[in-house]
Amino acid sequence: TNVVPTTLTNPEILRYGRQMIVDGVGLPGQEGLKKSKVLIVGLGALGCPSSHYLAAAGVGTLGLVDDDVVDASNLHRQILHSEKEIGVHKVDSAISRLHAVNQHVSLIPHKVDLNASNALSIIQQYDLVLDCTDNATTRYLINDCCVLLNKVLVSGAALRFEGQVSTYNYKGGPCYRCINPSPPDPETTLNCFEAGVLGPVTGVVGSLQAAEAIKILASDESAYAGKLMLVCPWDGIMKAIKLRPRRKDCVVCGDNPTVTSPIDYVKFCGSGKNKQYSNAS
Amino acid sequence: TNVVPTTLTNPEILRYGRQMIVDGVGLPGQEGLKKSKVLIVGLGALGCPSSHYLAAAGVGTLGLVDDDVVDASNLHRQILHSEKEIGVHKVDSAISRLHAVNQHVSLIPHKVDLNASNALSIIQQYDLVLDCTDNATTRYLINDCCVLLNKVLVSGAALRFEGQVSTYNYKGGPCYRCINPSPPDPETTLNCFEAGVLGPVTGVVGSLQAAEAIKILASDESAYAGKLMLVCPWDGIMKAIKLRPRRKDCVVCGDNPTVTSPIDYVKFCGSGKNKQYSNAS
Amino acid sequence: MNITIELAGGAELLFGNQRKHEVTLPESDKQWTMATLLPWIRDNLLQERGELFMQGKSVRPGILVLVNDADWELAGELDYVIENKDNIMFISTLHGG
Amino acid sequence: MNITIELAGGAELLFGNQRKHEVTLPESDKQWTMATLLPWIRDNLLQERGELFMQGKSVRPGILVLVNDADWELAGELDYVIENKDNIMFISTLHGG
Ligand SMILES: [Zn+2]
Ligand SMILES: [Zn+2]
Repeated sequence: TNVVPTTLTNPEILRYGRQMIVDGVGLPGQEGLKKSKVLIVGLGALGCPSSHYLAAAGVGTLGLVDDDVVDASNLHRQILHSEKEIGVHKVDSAISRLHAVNQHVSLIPHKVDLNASNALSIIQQYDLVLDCTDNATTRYLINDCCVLLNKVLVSGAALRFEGQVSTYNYKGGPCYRCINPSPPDPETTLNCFEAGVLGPVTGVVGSLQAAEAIKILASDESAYAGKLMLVCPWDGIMKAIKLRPRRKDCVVCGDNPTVTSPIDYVKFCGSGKNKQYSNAS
Repeated sequence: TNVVPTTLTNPEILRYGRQMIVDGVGLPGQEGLKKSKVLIVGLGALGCPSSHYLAAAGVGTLGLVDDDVVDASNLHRQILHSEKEIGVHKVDSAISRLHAVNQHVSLIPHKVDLNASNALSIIQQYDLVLDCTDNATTRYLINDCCVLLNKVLVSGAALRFEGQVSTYNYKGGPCYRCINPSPPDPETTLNCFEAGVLGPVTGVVGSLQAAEAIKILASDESAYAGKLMLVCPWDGIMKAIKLRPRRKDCVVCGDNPTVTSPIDYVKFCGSGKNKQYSNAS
Repeated sequence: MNITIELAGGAELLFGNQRKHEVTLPESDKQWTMATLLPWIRDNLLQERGELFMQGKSVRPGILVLVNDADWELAGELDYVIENKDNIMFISTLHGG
Repeated sequence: MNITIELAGGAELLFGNQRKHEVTLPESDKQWTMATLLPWIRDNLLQERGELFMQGKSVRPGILVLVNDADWELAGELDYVIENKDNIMFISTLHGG
């Protein structure tokens, strides 16, 4: 029986017990998760493990953004989807699996391609955003909207056999543009379609994103803000890199921002989400 | 159409395409995965993500060892199992989910508690073993059997908000006993039942184990042999630690081994798998 | 001499749940080695019973010692001579999963 | 002076797919700085077109430079004076997911 008034039911306490006894979570932390709303942008290789662990952990509301259907070539890494979801919309597949994992979580579909005209209105409904996308254009869009709306952004990326994770716009910390002020020339960018990616590497990255989201929502502290977590499981290399602070001259989060609403990101990056980038060499 | 003779069908090549184009995998690597047999000992927090990514990657045969049923308190981390598997045997639940993810994989149930009388006969059927267990007694058992049978062991562990991964007995490298010659006094050992664990931390560890297994089976090289991979997502710390080489005086893998068959591990560790260890302080 | 002591895997629970300690070792005529550092840590930083950290002259089974992110066995274990700015880490081997 | 050059995130593809290069810099009257090191790397290690690595005096957008596991911005970027045994890392920012 509960002696402290709480919004958690007994079945919930039983379910989350093993994580609630971890220092930094506890009953207040679990309640923090329950009242939080997290937006997962992209239900591919990073969105699948991150949304799974966040649903399993009892985050109250998960928003799920994608506009794609499940393909056989996704299955080696996009672990919410199974064979019978081939051809099914990724949001529908994700909702089905996440609901089966945890009926207590509210799952909000956003079956759209996030773009400059819808991003602000979607993101503003949430407390925290996970960037689980696969192209630079969308990453700049998400970053700018998070800065404009004062939302914390936990960003992951993976390619071939390595991954990178950081938390942007956290309590005065740097944003994505502070670290990457100029987008790379699309001529020099590899992407998953060309370069491939190992499933478990995306599992590491998505899980790291989920761990950070839980920490922020449960304990009001960040582990990765101001750091770049680098994992290269194939080479047995792992590092936590110290990053620069927020740039005072950053065009979106600096002292005199010039970006005050979403811009034309396709033009800015020199490419859309077209995955047919040419190789670096 | 295939111009190189291969055991892979066209649907398989389509499915695994995104990982096959990663350097070090390729068609030979994918065929290597297909003919491999991996034993996953423990279908809990580490066994779930690792077996999922290995099945998804097209490992030909997965052996699944556990003797437990799914409990509600498992769901925050044991991601193969969903709510409707509460009360179902973990092996059955895993087989159901893994088969849905990849029908091409042979899934072999071992509904047993691994112990000194069954371990050798089970392990000898496989090429590689993943230690996804939760107690020291079984870890020493698995290690010794792998040394005795000359099997590579990819071992993961997680507790609270951190994890450790290494590969033992790889091409003359150290074994688990080389690093941990004496088991800790059970009076001083925490375990998941007491100390708790965060779901995504186990996702990181299990995914790292799967990545290493794929590397070994696809490219005949190891990333973690002789290293201890440390992840502490909660503190934003990640390190790859260089470990000692194989100890010539190791009692099981050294030049004059005294352990030539499984011993009484309960007696050796001073405890069984009873999860009711007393706390460190 | 200034060194950093790090704890992980639960070993930090023996040291007031603090994972990182910046330490200035007292001046000494003799060099500081791991053999002299361990008892100093036990007597000055440890907040639990001594036998939860040390056994005889070394650390108790279940604790792995690292010097600058490498196994101390590679550095000579107890004979290793401590240098300024060294990072000495004590990690409890995890068994959970 | 001996330094280690590391590549990651795909940047290694510009350097013969080799992720780690142990380098001995030639003797010089002037100090080696990042400003002089970058063109040296371009002229001596790079195996692709120069503009895939550098743009003007710096690295091209999309490459993050680290000095001893920290963002080079913290070390003064191009003005940083290289020291013996430094680890200089070039990481391509990943966008995939
Ligand atoms: Zn900024
Ligand atoms: Zn050994």
